[in-house]
Amino acid sequence: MNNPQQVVTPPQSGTSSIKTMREAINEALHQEMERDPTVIVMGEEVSGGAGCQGQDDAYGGVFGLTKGLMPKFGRERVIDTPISESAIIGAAAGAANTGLRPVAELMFFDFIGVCFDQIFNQAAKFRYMFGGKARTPMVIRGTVGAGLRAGAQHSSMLHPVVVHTPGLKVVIPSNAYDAKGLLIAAIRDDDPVIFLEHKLLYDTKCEVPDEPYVIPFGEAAFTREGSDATIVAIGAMVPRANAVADKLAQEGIHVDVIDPRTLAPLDDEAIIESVEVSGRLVIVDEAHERCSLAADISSIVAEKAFHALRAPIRKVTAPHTPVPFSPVLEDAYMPSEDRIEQAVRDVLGA
Amino acid sequence: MNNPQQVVTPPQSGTSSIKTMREAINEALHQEMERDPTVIVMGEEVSGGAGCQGQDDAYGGVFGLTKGLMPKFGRERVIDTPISESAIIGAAAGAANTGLRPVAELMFFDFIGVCFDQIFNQAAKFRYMFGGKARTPMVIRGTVGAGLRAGAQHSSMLHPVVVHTPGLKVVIPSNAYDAKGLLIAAIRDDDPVIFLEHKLLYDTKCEVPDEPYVIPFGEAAFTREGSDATIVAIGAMVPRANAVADKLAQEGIHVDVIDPRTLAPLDDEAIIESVEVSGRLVIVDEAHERCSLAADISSIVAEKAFHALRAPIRKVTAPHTPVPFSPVLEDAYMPSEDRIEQAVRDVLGA
Amino acid sequence: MSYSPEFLLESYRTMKTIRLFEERVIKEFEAGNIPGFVHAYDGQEAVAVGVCMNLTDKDVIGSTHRGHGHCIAKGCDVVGMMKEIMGKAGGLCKGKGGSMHIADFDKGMLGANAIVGGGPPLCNGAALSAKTLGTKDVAVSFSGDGSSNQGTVAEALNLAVVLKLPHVFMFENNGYGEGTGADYAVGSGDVAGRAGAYGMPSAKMDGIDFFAVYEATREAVERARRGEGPTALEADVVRFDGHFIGDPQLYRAKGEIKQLRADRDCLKHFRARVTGEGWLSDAQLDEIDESVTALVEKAAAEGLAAPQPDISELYTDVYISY
Amino acid sequence: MSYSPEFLLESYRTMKTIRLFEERVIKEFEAGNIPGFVHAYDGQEAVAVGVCMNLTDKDVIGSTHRGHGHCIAKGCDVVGMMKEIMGKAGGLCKGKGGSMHIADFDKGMLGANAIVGGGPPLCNGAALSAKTLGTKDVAVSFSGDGSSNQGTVAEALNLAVVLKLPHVFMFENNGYGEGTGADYAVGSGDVAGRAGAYGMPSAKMDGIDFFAVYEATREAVERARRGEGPTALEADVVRFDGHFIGDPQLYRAKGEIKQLRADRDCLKHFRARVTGEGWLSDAQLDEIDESVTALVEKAAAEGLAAPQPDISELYTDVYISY
Ligand SMILES: Cc1ncc(C[n+]2csc(CCOP(=O)(O)OP(=O)(O)O)c2C)c(N)n1
Ligand SMILES: Cc1ncc(C[n+]2csc(CCOP(=O)(O)OP(=O)(O)O)c2C)c(N)n1
Ligand SMILES: [Mg+2]
Ligand SMILES: [Mg+2]
Repeated sequence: MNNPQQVVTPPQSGTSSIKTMREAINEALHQEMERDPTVIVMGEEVSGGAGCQGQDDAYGGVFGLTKGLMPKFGRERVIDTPISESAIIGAAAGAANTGLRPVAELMFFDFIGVCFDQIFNQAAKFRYMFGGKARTPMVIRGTVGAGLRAGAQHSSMLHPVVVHTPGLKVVIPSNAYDAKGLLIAAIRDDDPVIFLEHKLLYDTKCEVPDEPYVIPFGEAAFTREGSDATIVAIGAMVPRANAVADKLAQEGIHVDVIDPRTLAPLDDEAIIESVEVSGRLVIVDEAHERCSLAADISSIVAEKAFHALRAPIRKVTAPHTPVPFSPVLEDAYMPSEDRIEQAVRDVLGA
Repeated sequence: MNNPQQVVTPPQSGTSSIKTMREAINEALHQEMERDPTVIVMGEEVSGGAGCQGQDDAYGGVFGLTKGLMPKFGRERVIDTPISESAIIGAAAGAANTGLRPVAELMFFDFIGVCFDQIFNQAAKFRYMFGGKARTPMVIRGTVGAGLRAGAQHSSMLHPVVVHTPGLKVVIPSNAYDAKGLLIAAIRDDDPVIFLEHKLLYDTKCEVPDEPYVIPFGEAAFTREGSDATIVAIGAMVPRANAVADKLAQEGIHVDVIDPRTLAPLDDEAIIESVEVSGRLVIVDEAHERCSLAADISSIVAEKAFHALRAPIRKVTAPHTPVPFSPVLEDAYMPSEDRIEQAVRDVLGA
Repeated sequence: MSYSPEFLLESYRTMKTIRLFEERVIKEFEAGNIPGFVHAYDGQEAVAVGVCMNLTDKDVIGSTHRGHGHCIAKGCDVVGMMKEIMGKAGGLCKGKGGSMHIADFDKGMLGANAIVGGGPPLCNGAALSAKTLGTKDVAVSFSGDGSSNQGTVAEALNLAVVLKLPHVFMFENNGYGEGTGADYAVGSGDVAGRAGAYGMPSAKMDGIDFFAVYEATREAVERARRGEGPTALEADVVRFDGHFIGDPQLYRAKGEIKQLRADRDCLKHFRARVTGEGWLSDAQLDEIDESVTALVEKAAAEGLAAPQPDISELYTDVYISY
Repeated sequence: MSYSPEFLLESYRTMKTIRLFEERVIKEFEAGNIPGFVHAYDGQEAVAVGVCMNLTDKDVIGSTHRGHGHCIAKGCDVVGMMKEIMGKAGGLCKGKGGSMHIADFDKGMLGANAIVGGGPPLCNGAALSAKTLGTKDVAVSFSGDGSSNQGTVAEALNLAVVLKLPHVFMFENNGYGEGTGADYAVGSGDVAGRAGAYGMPSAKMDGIDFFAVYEATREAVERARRGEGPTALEADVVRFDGHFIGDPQLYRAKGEIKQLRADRDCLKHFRARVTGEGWLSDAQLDEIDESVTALVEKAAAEGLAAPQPDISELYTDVYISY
């Protein structure tokens, strides 16, 4: 967890510094808005203070991700909206069709419930339905995941829902370095991209280049390396998987930890190659287990690396329950290091 | 396909007759509304003719599923609504909390996009969030699937999205007999139930008892039996799987065809037992492949029947594309008997 | 008001094209040559054309499930449309969209939409582009009376006011959402008034009167181009056919359609007006009728003759890159 | 109007309970004893209580993310609430819901709702049950100014009119949705008027005036019980605290809160009115203050002392049967 990027090489030239994921995302937004005047940011409280008598940029996003953008780029490009998510996403999609590159914020990604049509039936399908003529270069950023005691309606992952949907790309960074490079890639991408930020990661830090850089989609990162087993983990589960890997390493057990970084496209080759060597796979996914990404990856590996598998694939997921409020229950809800460790021992023991 | 119910035994007493799935569903609604005055039906055009000068019950649902209910039970219990799906589902959920058993129709299940919040964040979570005190006995019926050249926004399956969601039960009948028994079970169930009706099955027929009967949730049906391989198929894929099974049987290859009937709860035991014997599994799912039910079942079997598997599990799904309009493309989009047959031969050959 | 003959001829030609196109679509549908669900626009031509005669190719419109008329009024090629509706190669959307998903971005036609209420939020986006990029272009969304009850439309109305977007909301009230009366489903009984209550000017007009639609839209479009924000318009129109082709329409009063076709035909109304005023002659209009008949014949013939899409098309166009 | 002393005492007691409960919640939150996101209701007490004094246990309400006041006004047990907000065993929802998900169906409290605009569609359902079962009960949904911009709310307003549902929509306009001004986000600048345009009577009132809220609601509730359909009410209120506890509120004018607390405190207003009219004495009110203080103290103490839920609770209550 100290250095989640140990395997990824940062760009060789230029300055860099320790940044939180929050700072890295904010920097990416600043740099892309600077570079490209068609990039706009919109959502609830992305500045804050609209129609109020106190300070502008009072929030800069409720989690502070868009702080400083409004003072720099003005309300015309940093647009506070009413609480109307269908209107927000629809406007972003329509603007993307007509010359802008909107970055729309869903304060909590759970709010896709009130704008899902504009995402899955509209933005995601334009290019196909319209015979290849539509371009919809938009990014939807939203906070996902449990851990902040935000209750059942503000703590979901929901990536399986968007990964299932053709036409959407889905990104979930696990650290500040990836967050910056992936967000810049997302903004420059010509397709709709869902960019999921795990609440628990905003304050995590690592070395991040100051210049803009792009991390291409569909390239997994190996955050730990070893041939005894393979762990695939996403988002906030990556640091947990890394911690388990580090602990096991002290016993001489060495595992690959693979962070796919983008869930659609998925770098299934990296996973399959690792499993071809290790023969043992644990998938850690904070979503509920049914029709999850864990199930998805499991099914891909079970099909494509069938003969390499030396033990049943183990999924470590959230249970088939809403996210409970009570901290003790919420902690038990999330895949823990203990459960991940146990799963690795299980696949090793089998 | 002549007799998809060959393994399920119909109730022993009472009369029965050949009915289409449309008739069976309609009969279930009639009988449950008759039996229980708290059952109501609501949605767009469930009667039709509201505020018009011609006939009432002009549609009885655009596919005719609710025909005859309004004349019999009146507009108070068969409620035509404005085109406002969030209001429809919300009203159904709130009514379910307070003494009614609403059966709400989403004309096309694709319309969950505009009411998804009321389904996944509200109705599905009440019981848990409220500490076990809420009861939400409601059914959401909707048409799913491709095949009617209805285009990208009216042809989705979307069951993975609801199966993923804790708190929802998900049913998809493959024939008239199951449809009636499962719908009656759904209406009597005390949890929210998503009842998915495949467009291509409405006119398919089989012997259906005239009396009300219940098919319990979580019990798969074996529509064909054989120990050489296992096919799991759902909805409109079941008759296709049956046809493949019949064709292979002529070559002496005998396969189990399992129709889970309810996707949540899922009768994974039936599937595992079958695979324990056959060692070979093909899953046919009309949904897109990523995070699909096919992936879900594959991952369950790969974990729980790992040592029994003698070949990689094969998924036969729709591609990762929206549903195309053009008939030739739409036909290529849907899992075909040819592709199912090939997959079975693949698992047998491995 | 006075109108140039070119303007009047073009308006008539476009309305007539829609009429004949739709009549041919109905015929081809009934002959089994068009798959799926098709919603015909005939009877409402004066709205699509009255609106779009105010627009350039750079202005955009967002349409509905009943979108053929909007497409034609916005300049889409009718041959490409016919092929699209038949699901053929060479269709405007390669046959992948179909009747409910025709778009032509080059013409500013942002798409039909099979989701009721799907379009207005998207048109806000186009209007936002125009505002942000300072182009002075406008967006017009078409919605029905039924669609006006969707929450997405309400949100779009409010956002358009808040951001002062150059967006004209055109509500075509044809009295029905499928088989449900607008009087029943619109609780207020007043689509324009309810939309206006979101904080924008609103107006109602007789939607079979091309000139009434044209003038009301002109004002709204000019206002939008001046940066003064959105307007809501409601056109009182008639649905000559079923909700979809094949709809038995049991919910309509006996004789209703016949009477509407006799009394409330926008094309008849237009012809009477322009010949009555002495602006155009019957002969000029007849000539257009003929050439449009030929055009639609050509569209149908080419549509029928067009090949099916290649199966490989199933997998393309999901992403620009993946 | 004249009011019985019992009525006045109960109203005051409930308002005071909300006030002290919220102040204690803020204190416990700041002390780290309450996890998550909490939105305090203090300052708006006259609305919750003015509304709910018109309701029986069989009438239902639907609430928001800022729901503690509604819960207390509807009769929820404050000890159970405090435990819930602390995530403890014995909480009204076993600690699984938290501040934003408190419900008590036995009291007709259908649930707080962490989704803005989530409640009004659900309250239509409760109203539909009342109408269908002929109970004469009513439903009241609470929404904010910000919430009034959600499409779900618009749909709910329309459906309530169409089905003539016994549903009172109470919009509490506290001037802010998070850090965005209502004047900015509500394009029309008029929440009640916009809601009324859906086809129902609407009224605005000063939401710090308990009596104004009570009377307006009484009329609306009576209308609903008579089967005459929904009403939209807008109460002009003040938010004494941040959007959430811990909000630095940089978007508010300097001194704004201080002034609101001085001039626009509904409890002070109530006390002045009832003592001024000679309806109650200061001593009677002081006595209530004391007993409420004790009650809230007890709630906090029991909340703090309560055990954590058993881990097995994670897996229960997803379904009634599965
Ligand atoms: C979200 C959604 N709900 C329902 C439908 C089904 N549907 C298609 S058109 C229609 C009626 C629309 O009525 P209106 O807006 O008045 O347009 P018109 O058909 O009269 O042109 C309905 C209910 C849909 N396509 N999308
Ligand atoms: C659908 C949805 N969008 C956004 C939010 C985030 N959010 C929570 S409360 C709130 C402001 C609500 O404002 P208002 O309705 O005026 O209520 P108030 O907070 O003033 O009581 C917002 C934006 C949410 N919970 N749900
Ligand atoms: Mg209509
Ligand atoms: Mg507010």
